[in-house]
Amino acid sequence: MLLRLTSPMAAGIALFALLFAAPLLGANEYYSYILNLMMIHVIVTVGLNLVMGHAGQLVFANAAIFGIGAYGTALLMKHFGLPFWLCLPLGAMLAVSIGLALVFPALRLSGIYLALATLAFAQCALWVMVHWTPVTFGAGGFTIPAVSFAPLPISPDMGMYYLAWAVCALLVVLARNIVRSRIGRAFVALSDNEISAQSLGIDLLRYKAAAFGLSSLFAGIAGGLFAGTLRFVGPESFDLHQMILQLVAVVLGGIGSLAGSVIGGVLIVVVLEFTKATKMSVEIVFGGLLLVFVLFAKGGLVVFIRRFLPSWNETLHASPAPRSKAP
Amino acid sequence: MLQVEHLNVFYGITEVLRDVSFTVPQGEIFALLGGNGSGKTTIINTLCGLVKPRKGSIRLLGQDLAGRPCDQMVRAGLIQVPQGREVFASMTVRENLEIGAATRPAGEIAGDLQEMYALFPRLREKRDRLAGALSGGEQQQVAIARALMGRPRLLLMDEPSVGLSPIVVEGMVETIRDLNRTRGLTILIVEQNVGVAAAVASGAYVLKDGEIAYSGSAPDLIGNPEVLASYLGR
Amino acid sequence: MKTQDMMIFGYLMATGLTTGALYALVAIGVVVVFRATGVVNFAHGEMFMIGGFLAWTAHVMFGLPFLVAFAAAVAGTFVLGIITYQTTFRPLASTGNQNAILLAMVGLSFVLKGIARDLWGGRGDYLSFPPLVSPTPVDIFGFMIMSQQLIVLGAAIAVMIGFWLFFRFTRAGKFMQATADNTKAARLVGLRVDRVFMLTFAVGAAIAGAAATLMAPLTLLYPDVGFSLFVKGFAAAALGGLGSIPGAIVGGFLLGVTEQLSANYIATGLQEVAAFILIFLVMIFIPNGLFGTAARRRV
Amino acid sequence: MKRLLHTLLLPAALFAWSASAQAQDAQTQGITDTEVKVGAFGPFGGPAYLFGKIAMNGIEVVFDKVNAEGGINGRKLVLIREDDSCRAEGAIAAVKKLVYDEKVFALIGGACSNSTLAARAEIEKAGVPFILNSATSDAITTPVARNIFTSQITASVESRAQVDFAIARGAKKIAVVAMKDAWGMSRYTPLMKYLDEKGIKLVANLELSPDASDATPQALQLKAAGADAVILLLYPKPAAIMVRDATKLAFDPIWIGQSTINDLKAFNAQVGMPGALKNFASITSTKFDPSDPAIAAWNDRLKARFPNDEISPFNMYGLGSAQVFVEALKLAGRDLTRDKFLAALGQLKNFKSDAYFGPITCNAPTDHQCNRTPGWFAWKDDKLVTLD
Repeated sequence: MLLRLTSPMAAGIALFALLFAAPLLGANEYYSYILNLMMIHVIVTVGLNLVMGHAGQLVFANAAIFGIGAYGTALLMKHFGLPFWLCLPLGAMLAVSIGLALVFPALRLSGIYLALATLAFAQCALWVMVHWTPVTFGAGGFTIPAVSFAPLPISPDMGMYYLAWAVCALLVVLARNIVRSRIGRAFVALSDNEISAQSLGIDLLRYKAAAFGLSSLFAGIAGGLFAGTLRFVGPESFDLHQMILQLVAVVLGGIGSLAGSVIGGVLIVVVLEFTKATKMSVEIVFGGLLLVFVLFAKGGLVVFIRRFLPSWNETLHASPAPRSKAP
Repeated sequence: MLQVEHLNVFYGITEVLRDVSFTVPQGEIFALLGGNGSGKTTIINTLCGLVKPRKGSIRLLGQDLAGRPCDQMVRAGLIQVPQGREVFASMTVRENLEIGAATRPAGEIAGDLQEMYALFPRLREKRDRLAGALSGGEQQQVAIARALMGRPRLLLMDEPSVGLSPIVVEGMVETIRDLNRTRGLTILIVEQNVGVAAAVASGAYVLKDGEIAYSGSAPDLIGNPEVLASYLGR
Repeated sequence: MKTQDMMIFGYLMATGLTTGALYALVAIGVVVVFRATGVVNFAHGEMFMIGGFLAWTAHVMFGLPFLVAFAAAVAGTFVLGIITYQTTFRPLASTGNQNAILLAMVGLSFVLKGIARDLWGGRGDYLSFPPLVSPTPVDIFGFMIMSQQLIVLGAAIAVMIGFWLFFRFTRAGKFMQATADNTKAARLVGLRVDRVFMLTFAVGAAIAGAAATLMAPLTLLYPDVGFSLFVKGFAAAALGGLGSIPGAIVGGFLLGVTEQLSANYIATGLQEVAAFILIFLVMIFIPNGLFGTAARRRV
Repeated sequence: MKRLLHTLLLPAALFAWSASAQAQDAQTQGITDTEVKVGAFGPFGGPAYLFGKIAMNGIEVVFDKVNAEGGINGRKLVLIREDDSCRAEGAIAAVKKLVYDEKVFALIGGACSNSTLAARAEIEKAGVPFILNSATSDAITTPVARNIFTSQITASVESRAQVDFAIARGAKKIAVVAMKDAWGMSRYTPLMKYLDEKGIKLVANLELSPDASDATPQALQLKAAGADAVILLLYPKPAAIMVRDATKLAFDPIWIGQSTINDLKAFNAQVGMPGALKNFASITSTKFDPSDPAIAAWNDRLKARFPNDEISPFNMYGLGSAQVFVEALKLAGRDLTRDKFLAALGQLKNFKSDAYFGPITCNAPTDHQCNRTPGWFAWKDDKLVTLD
């Protein structure tokens, strides 16, 4: 296999090598946990960027889909006592099937309409988590047992860490291949102009379904890992706060950039911890980041990186101007 | 009256007008002719401030207006009757006309309104109807009257005949002539319909690929089969 | 038993209409901005919230008369509307990228919420706003109605009429309407469209400020009040077709009544989610709202 | 492949080694001869900051006073605050940071039920002594974890007290209005269980959203059901709206609140109807309202130390728990270890704090819920009065 060792890829390999080594190099449990959350957010952000950046569909339901992945995984463990390795893919499948249902509004709506319709959907999903008590244990949430990695002689925490590491690396590679494939190019055509995309023979239903399905798959898997890492699932983890975290991650790194998604996913966790440590208002910091990046640094941090690293040769697929079509 | 010199306009990196110069004398009707994509509409839109030129000057009565925003162009007296009429469909005829005088003090409007009704009796009849519910010809009258409410020194008309039936076009040609004759209004008309241009204009320019390819008196130009064939695609 | 059922239904309708009037006011603000600019001001709820806190500061903290507080809230939110326009719409409008505008608005709404929390949040969990009138309920045809609710209903209608008059009879109102109707034509007649947009944002926000001052005694004030009211207002606006002010008013009343009826006859838990279900269903199945595009006619 | 397996196993091996090393230090982590590091976690902002930041202010003034008096056994108390934003992932991060990065000796805090419950497994695993001071969910302290105690009245104690109160007042038709969020459910579930035990059938069982600005449907249903006592599992704001809209309908049952409705003066203003609170009673875990002269000294310290934060009953949550902590620390003696501290805490008997209504008694190892005495407050003639 021929690998062109380009700069984003070299950086990616270095990052994942570092993440692999961090616990070995003596990162304490707090830092391991933070790194673990980072990897989970990288997965979510990469997925969200596929639908939001590449395919230009503004979806505000991703936090809820993330939650559905977490609930799906954890509830299967709780109700049926199934092992985690089985529940994780099943939970992700649940997230995908619900995420795919959002394709139907997305076929008729775009821009602000799609954003608000999916936001309403997300709030309904939260309501179900809170109110369907016999199944979801309601607003109080529930705990699940630590995930055992026997027969591997590894603690549950470290097991989750390296599982997240492996899944994250795998999904980033998968996303890279998708972006470069025909599907990826179709996404971009979609985001540029749906009507001309159709005239080019791009099947809207199929590619919108692909975009929503993929982002839901990423969010669902991340949700399952989140549940396994926290060993607690409650509805408030998937609310508006989670939504803005994910939006900021995408915009901070760079809309339509895979490398940007990785950077964004890592950075929001850092920024969140920093914000709390310095007693700043999380709302002002994250709202402000979103505002400032949308206004002044539309391409996100990757644009700066490209400016200073000429060898940074990732093609960006930021949709130039997805206009909202009337409903 | 209007002197345009060395006008260059770009859309992004594409040059759509290259070193365009022309004049429109006071009290005349001039026509800008050209095929699709020749740059006619760009000229009109530059004249009324929707598009900013990269280079060149636009002098109206000696004052250079190039690059000014729309509202200043309107105040200076360059007012457009847009292609496709663009009336305020959800507002009444009367409101359309009132908004035409947006750049002028509210107190001055009433007299002008009566004048417009005199000029276009149909509009008086339908003054409380929604402009969107009128026929194409009536909407064209609304659009012209709305522009006149701004007291133009030079009226710009972008393809006024598009989408209208031949009979309505005839009436409109009459109106244009009338405006010129009785009010001494200077008009620059952009047309693909050579017949309309021939009927109203005294002078004409032919645009091709963003450049003035031919200029002369309108009857000359339109009587010249070579010009028609090579520049207007007939 | 029959009469008691009637009684309950009557109460539900009465309360539904008063809360509906509030939703309608919020919805009008959303619609005014949407009609002109084609975007939904995601930070509209925060205009409401900050308007309420401004009124509280003037009225409760500084003891100024209610009307002064009302004016302060309206003026403050008017300025806030201008800030919203300058920070979100104006820099991004030329790109035509609605997604970017919406994201900027989401960012702004969080910033405003955070600022409000810093300024007013540290005084207990909710601030109470004294009612304007005697808190004793009044008896109307055998229904006990809170005087404050009547005031809200009356004032909401007054504000609606005020805005109708504004759009119908003032030049500024007509300019806003014309710009909403056809932006290109508005530009061609010499309107400074950017100014009109700014005014539109400001007026939309000012309506929220007025609504907040009227409602504060009923909703109480806390930094998160904005989002839930934005959602209600947006649901009402969507129901009415997003572009229609009469639609928004009818939508507001419908939502208010629907919430009450579904809470009473189906399950009390539905009260908080009814608006979301409504938005989702309306957006998918009747995106033009109950009145279709025909209702896009005038205010 | 073999190498890959080795690489995978290496961290595990290292981890196991480091864990055993930690276990040895753990007993004395955070202690030097001159200081004891204590971690507190809870929200600094957001709607629940009262249970977090404001309670922490209470802890801080107790520590300041102890330090000014020379500390405990020569050790000064150092409080390290962490923001958990009232979120599960935040609480786990905060606890891990305090335990493994700041290396504190013990924890005080836990504001929100859900986030604290999420962090329970982590706290239990770390073995760090933890005194819970705000969150009321029983699941945090039952089943008993060796190192987790609460000095706050738990939800089940309050729920039982609410029912008993209704019965004692002769109520025959009891109704419930509840919020179905995390906080509400932590009370709702034990309440239903206790009602079952008592064989009481509710005449109405309703929900009200925390954001509600109207409760007319609920009021109508309560009235139609003829409820004579209504148990409110509501935050002050929805509770105020509930009481207001019922009063509007001239419906005034016995209202039975719980410990979140502890500022009855503010609550009376929120209800805004004269006389609406004449049949209202609410539980308190603390002894005083902020204006009580009996705690003037503490209030002065709070005001001096935190001039920007208002004095609140929630300060008392921190104050009481800090006094419990200090008492146990004294009893644990000079050669302080976590085990000694936990043993001392587990045997606290009838400790009277300046904040809590009742005495603190921990019955380790079977029962770590150390506060079982709810007080009852009511609002009479514009004054807070204590009921018996």
